[in-house]
Amino acid sequence: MADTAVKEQKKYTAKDFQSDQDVRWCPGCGDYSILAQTQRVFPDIGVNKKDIVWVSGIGCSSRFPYYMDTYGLHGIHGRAPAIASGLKMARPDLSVWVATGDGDLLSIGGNHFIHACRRNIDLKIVLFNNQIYGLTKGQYSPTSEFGKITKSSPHGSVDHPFNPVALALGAECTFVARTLDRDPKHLQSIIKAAGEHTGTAFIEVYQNCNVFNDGAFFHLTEKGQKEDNVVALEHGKPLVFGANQDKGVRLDGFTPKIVSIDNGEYSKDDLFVHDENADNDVLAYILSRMTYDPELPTPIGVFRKTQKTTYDSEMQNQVNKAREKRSDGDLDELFNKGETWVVE
Amino acid sequence: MADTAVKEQKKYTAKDFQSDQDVRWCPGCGDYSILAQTQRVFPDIGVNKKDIVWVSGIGCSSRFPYYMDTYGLHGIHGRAPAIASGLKMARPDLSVWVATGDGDLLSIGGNHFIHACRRNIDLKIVLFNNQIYGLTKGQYSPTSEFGKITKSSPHGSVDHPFNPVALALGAECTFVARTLDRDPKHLQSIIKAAGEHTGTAFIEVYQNCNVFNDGAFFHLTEKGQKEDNVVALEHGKPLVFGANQDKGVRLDGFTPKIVSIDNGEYSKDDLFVHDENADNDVLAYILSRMTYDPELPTPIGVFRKTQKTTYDSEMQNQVNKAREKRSDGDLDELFNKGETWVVE
Amino acid sequence: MENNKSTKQKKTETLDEVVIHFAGDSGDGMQLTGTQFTTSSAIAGNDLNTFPDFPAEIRAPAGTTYGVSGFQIHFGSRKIHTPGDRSDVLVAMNPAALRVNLKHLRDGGIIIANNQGFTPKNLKLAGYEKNPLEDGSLSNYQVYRVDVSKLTANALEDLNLGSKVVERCKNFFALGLMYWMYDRPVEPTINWIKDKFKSKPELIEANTRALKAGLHYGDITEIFTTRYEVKPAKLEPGTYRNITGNAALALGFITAAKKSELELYLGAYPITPASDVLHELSQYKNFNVKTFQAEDEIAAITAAIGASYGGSLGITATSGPGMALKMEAIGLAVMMELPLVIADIQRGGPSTGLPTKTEQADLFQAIFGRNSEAPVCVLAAATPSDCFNIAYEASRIAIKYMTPVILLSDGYIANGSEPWRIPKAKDLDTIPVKFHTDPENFMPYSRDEKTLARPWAIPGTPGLEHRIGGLEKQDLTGNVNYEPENHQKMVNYRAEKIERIADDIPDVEISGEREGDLLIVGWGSTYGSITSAVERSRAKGKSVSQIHLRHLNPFPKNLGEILYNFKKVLVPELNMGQLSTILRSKYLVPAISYNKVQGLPFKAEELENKIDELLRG
Amino acid sequence: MENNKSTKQKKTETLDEVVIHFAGDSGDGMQLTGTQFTTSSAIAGNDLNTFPDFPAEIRAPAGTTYGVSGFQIHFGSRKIHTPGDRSDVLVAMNPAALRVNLKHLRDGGIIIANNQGFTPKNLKLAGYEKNPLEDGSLSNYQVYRVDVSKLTANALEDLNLGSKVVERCKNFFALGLMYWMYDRPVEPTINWIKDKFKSKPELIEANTRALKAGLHYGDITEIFTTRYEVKPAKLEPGTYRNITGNAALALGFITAAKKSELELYLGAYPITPASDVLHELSQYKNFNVKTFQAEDEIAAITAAIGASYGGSLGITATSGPGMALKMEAIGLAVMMELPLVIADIQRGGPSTGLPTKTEQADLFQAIFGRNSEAPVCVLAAATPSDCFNIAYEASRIAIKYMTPVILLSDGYIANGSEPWRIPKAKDLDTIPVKFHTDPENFMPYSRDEKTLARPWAIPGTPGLEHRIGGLEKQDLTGNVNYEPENHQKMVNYRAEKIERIADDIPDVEISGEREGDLLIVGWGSTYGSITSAVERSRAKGKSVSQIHLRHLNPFPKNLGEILYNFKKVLVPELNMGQLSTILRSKYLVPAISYNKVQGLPFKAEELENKIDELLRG
Ligand SMILES: Cc1ncc(C[n+]2csc(CCOP(=O)(O)OP(=O)(O)O)c2C)c(N)n1
Ligand SMILES: Cc1ncc(C[n+]2csc(CCOP(=O)(O)OP(=O)(O)O)c2C)c(N)n1
Ligand code: SF4
Ligand code: SF4
Ligand SMILES: [Mg+2]
Ligand SMILES: [Mg+2]
Repeated sequence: MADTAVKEQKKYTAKDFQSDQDVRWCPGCGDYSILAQTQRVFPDIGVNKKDIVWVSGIGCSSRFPYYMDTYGLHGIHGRAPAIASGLKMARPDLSVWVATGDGDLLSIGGNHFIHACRRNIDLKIVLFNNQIYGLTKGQYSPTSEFGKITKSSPHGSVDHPFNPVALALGAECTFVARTLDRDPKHLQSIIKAAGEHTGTAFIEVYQNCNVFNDGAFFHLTEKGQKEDNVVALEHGKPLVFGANQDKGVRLDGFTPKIVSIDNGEYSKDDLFVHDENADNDVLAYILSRMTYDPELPTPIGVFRKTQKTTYDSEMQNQVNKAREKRSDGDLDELFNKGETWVVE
Repeated sequence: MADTAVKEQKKYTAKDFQSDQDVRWCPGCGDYSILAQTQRVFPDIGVNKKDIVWVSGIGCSSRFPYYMDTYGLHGIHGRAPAIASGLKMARPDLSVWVATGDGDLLSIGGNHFIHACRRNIDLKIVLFNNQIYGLTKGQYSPTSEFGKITKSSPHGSVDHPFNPVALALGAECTFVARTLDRDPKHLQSIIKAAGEHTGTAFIEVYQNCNVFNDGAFFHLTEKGQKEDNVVALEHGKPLVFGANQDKGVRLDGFTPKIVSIDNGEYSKDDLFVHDENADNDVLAYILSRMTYDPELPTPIGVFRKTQKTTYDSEMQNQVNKAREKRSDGDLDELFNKGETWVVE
Repeated sequence: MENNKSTKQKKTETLDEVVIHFAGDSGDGMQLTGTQFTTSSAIAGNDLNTFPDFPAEIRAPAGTTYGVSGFQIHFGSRKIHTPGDRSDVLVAMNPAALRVNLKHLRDGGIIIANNQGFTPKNLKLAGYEKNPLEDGSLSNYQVYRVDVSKLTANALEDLNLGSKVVERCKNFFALGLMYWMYDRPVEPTINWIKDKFKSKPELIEANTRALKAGLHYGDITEIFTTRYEVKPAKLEPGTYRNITGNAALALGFITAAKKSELELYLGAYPITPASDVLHELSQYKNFNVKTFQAEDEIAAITAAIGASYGGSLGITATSGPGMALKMEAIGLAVMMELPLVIADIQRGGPSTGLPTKTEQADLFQAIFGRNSEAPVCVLAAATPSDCFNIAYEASRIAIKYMTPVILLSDGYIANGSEPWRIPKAKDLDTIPVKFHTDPENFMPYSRDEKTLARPWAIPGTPGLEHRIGGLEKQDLTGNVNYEPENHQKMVNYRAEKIERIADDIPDVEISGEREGDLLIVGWGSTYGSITSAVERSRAKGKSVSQIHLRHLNPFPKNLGEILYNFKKVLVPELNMGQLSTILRSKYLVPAISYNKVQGLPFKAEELENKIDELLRG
Repeated sequence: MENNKSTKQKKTETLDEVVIHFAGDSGDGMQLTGTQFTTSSAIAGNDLNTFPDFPAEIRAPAGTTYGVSGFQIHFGSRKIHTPGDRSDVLVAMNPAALRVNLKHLRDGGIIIANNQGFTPKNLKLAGYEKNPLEDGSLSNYQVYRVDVSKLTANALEDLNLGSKVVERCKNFFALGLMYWMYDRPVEPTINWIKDKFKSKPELIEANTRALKAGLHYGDITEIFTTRYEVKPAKLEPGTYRNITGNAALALGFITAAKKSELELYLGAYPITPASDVLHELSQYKNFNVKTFQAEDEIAAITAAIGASYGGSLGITATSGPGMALKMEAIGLAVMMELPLVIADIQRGGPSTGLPTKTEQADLFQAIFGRNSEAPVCVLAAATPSDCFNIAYEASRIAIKYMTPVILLSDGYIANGSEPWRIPKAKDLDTIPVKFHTDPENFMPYSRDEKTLARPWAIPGTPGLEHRIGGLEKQDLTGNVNYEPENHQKMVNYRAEKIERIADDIPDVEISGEREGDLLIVGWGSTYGSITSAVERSRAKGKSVSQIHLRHLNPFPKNLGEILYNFKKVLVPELNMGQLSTILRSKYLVPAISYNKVQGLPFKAEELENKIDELLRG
């Protein structure tokens, strides 16, 4: 990302990232916060505006690029990771971000998503997970809970949901994180962390759709509830949570269990200590499985962060090497390859 | 599967499952063994021929249905899981099997695959993983190793491969197994186990493509090599392997390590004990991550097996309930729903 | 019965037809108001036609022009074919509603404006510098400024409801006022309110009071001096209900399934304006209907193919971009010769285009949009209620000919509604289905002599185990076959099978003389506009006839003959000339295209002008 | 130089043209044999045309009919347009090869049969009850039974090679014999062997010996009494190489990229017969070419769109089923107005169809196969070497007009080959590209007055940050816009932009008189067959002219005028009449279709007969 570093002295402000377009989400939509936090933190990612591209698919969330005063491409439903991949391969110098929804990325776009992860192409994928199809007015999505009643499932959906973090891990993603629309600081820090990662960075943002799925995450975002339901992952730190930081997560075999750390039985030292860049992703996977468990707090933060060659840079390397090693593209030589003969 | 049980007294033999079509794979192809073992073990799965359907996509492997004397549908590239899903939803009484390749299932068909897993629809998916595109004559596939030189990657592929077992687990698959084309007994047992599972059953079969990727799995299948490179998973048993059954796998934290069990330092009791139906899939996930590790033996067998409501049966239940509860489809009532008026 | 008769003496004028446009913020309940007015008008015996005008945004900020939600109803004592070119009355709850819809109000038309909606903030949001109700800019219209919000609040004063709740009742006030003005029965709406708010008696009271307040306001106040009467239309006797195209489509499919004794299986992925087909059908599980919300359009259609293979009536519903994704799979169904109905509810394009607007530009895609020679039957619905017939017809053909059938509808008729004369189930034909069961000499690709259909042999049938797929099949056996002659034979069969459907569909009916100066050829949702325009032109004595195609591939057999009997042929389409291209090619007639690609239906007026021009020139 | 002159006196006959078909098992090296014969004939100065005939199976069991691999070469002293309708010589290494190819051998043609291949087992596999070499069934032909395997073994006896290795040299024996018979230079092949087996001297020796043994066998043995001479053709002077269509396509794209100074980006998913475009291009990374093997066709094209957006020349290559999957994305490129070339190497369909066979039935799909009004430019290559030109032309138009261009080729010319006169790089035009950089009044959807192209403003350019996408755009600003008039305007612009390309392409050239009884209109790979048939008919004195379209949308401007000058217009196509449909519609001419959908090219003979029939009737 060195070549895209801001060269001018001028430091951006959030305002520099606001485009001239009217923001047209429903009043109260969680997307506003994601936009605001992104605009706030983007001056810190150290990339020149001209070198940033936001690519999206279709959905409420996919309108995001219109509102960022960077380059933007509002694609077709589900294909943002593929469009962004092509762009990044062609232009490894750019900082390429994907804004997408749970329908866009995980329903129609699921394949492009897992392949982007597998290839470790240097994209930042921000999933606005509202567990619903917003733009098409309220059908259940692949992250909606089993039994959900919506327009398309009047008797309750019989679909089991994906666990996006587990899916990303299973697909070899090198940076996997989760955050909340209503936790601005945390959201900012995660966006920044993704920006700093080289390789596919996946951020799941729990986002409130106040029109079609209001309150889906209130237990994780509202005062009085969130304290007991969320555990923030911090690298090298034990998993502590609770209003008074009095609870922790401990491993029983491979099964996380909640323990009290204020009644003397357990202390912080007994807890599961988070390690973002463990040798393998098993630890992250165990954390991912806490997600839908009603007994356990939901982890937010960076689940995993690891280094691996990226697709775009390896591809560029091959081109560079070929150009060094072999004649740099002489057409006549190319045309005359192989058996030729002369007619006089 | 009760309604599809063989009703006649007659017990099938392998021959009953051989269709009248010439088998047209290359001489020496691993697909022959998969076919033979399937035909051998199908008499034991207890389903009437008329109630079995093999669905496939496109690829060498996808020719499989032609050779089974059951119902068969040779679909289009990548869509077998979706076709099979529709069939199974419409006809929960049938036993629906999918024959597919690593390109078919994991490249173009990746999305349908992970969604089938997530929904836990009662399909048996048999992946013929030869780590290559056979039918299109030898391009690398999403399971080919990094750096592989093929027609489409003359300078070596820069794609990191999927780990199909990890991917299936991350996508919530309820039955995940791996076996080898050249281990007929094991292959048969795994097919049988899949047939007995209710829900999405995924079998990865390592298959030799002797034309375009010969020997890809010889270290796992050939005498003198396989003993040290394969560990067979057996429910409730410790992970022991080696020519003399003198080695085992032990967990160091979450990291599997090889230990000797004949030099007195460790015994079988110290080893990782396999549990197919553990509470969660973390154990299976740890095993899946042994796959590409050159230091560790590759596990074969059933990684995971768990029960969850299936999509097709829940869907049928909703229909049944609606028919019990509400008038069973009276058209006149339907037409006259809501506000009506009479013109005389 | 609640008496809606004036106590004071006011003038009553009789009108043949009226167009009212209700418009306000998304949250103002205009769709509900329009629907209630529709029901009431239907019960009053009028013929009618309606169209909702949703904003593209889910819920835009209040007061913005792009957040305006509207509902237009056209009712009359004669046959009504469209929601109306221009409105006679515009009910505008705020300035944005006025701004957006004024251009469609006829000169001299009535504006009912909610005074309280015209706040400085709202005026600014709508882009008005001055209040148009005050600056004289509306002098061409009859403007009525009504304190809708305030009067509603007054009426509910003693109920002690929150101000938000009170505000939400104001649409019933406006509705009441319109009921007074057009002398509509109020009882249906009162009953509706009672049913809707069963569990909330305070809302029953509030809404009923608001409705009556509006009604009495018209009666009492001095500002309205005229009431209008629109006599009942002469309609075919029967029981009617109002129905949208998408709802009619759903009922048509259920009926076809029931009449063929098949299970109905819908594979669908949500997309505007097709999602309602999924929503509707998912409610009717008691009809042995299974609906699958797939991961994408490809899964939706391939799952439907799987279901058809299993012996269900497999269908799928989508719109343009989703349709494009289904083309490869349609080819598979063509090759496997299985019944399948693909409903394409067209919308504005290309690409994502104008998702909430209408267009009829997928005809080429439907007929030609697949790799290689993959002919399918293509049908199109003409009106909202015709969607019922066309769904049934598409299913019938799909089953009888073992073929995919593409059914074209569009956003205009999908969301629009009109009265539907409810059929009696027993009067509808059954669709005979015979699964093949005889293992003796079973040939998966043998053919019915007449239809060329192959047998439908479903899994579970003893002795018929066989394999089919997307590779070219050998005649009779269905085995994979690459031989040149066989391929030609099968290509011919597949083409011929579709051609033969022409023997099984009615001749197209001509409205007007059988020969003359001008023939108008239409298809799809333009039926209403064309019919109105032709009626008006004929009333003026012009030699204009009309045919409307519901079968687009193959065409009715008498089409060519009709075309040759006219001096000129005009093909009006909401595209750049797609049917016209096909007609010109097939019949070598110099058909003239008249095109409009604006996301909007034709106005009858536009067509009338075009007709005049052609008959002049 | 190795002297290939006969020592004995044998008769020499001079021929204008010859067709040889080499056929054997997949493992028999027939492709190699054919390629070598091709090179040698080219060096001998003949014009030529070749076609490989791969089995559909990857590697079928030895001896089966479906495992037969063939290679046909047509060479002559005059202009050669096709690989030949019928062969003059059939080299059959086993009975299956004979069985499959006999029907294409002309009456009286020569059969060279490898005696050792005609084992009882092989005869049975090929479905012969008796040995056809012995039962008199081949009496219509000149049959030469040669102990190819045995004689090869004899020649290599003292080399101590394994029998498998020896067996694998037998194709060189057959090649040598053919070299003798048609007096071809052997040196090129000897050099090739030397180079190929550089590291295996024993194989150099073995293959060279086998080759010479074949050569000498012809000379010495009594059974061959005649040699044939095919004089050099009059070809345009220059340096030539033999090239397949797919290789030419790859070179054309590289050239366009180089001449426009753009990076070439191919997004592709393997599919027969398009995969070779990917294989070829992936070798040329030193030309700043990036190739991406995507997860599917949709990812392939959308990645190419992303690359074009980033300032590369984005292209994709596929065949029918993959093409169907790309349609939605092409619509996006139409809306975003970015350069993009989509190469469709057509194959037999519908659905998976006949993947290894040829067809030209994707024209409809290319022109019409998208949702809504999404016009693109469509071009088609006429011959293998024309693929070079058409790739360059497609790129030029895509860049200049900021539009997707669909390029149609097919399995026949993709795998077929012909001599290509190698251009000099410096003689080729550059393709000017100017990325927009000026932030002053930047409007992403402003337009070039002449081409209507919008500016190409790529990320990384300071001050041009802007957003584009698939929703309808406002004129000039490119902002999302749903207004009716704007939509119509943009629809018109997109249509007009494609129409204007007609100003920028050459008139179609007519071969023959400018008016007359019959005009043949062709497109794509049928060029060779049509040309041969027309030449023959004209030689017979018939009034037949020919035009061949490489630009299919828009058409060359002079097309209509030409069509009207002929009494009859015949459109031969390897589909059910697709171009014919479009011509009839656009020009209202009663074009007559002549169709063949058998996975095979036309025979010149078939067309000649059709011409006769039309001129008779
Ligand atoms: C090919 C295609 N299929 C379907 C659609 C309709 N569609 C638009 S957005 C969407 C899903 C939106 O859900 P999500 O991605 O969760 O985004 P949200 O609106 O919730 O932010 C769908 C189904 C489309 N535009 N294109
Ligand atoms: C839509 C589409 N794209 C591409 C192809 C070409 N194609 C056929 S099979 C195949 C991949 C085969 O690989 P795999 O699934 O691993 O099967 P294998 O042949 O190795 O058994 C491809 C790319 C096709 N038939 N259809
Ligand atoms: S529908 Fe939901 S997700 Fe979409 S803008 Fe409205 S609140 Fe946000
Ligand atoms: S190409 Fe490979 S996978 Fe295909 S049939 Fe041959 S050996 Fe088997
Ligand atoms: Mg969502
Ligand atoms: Mg494979």
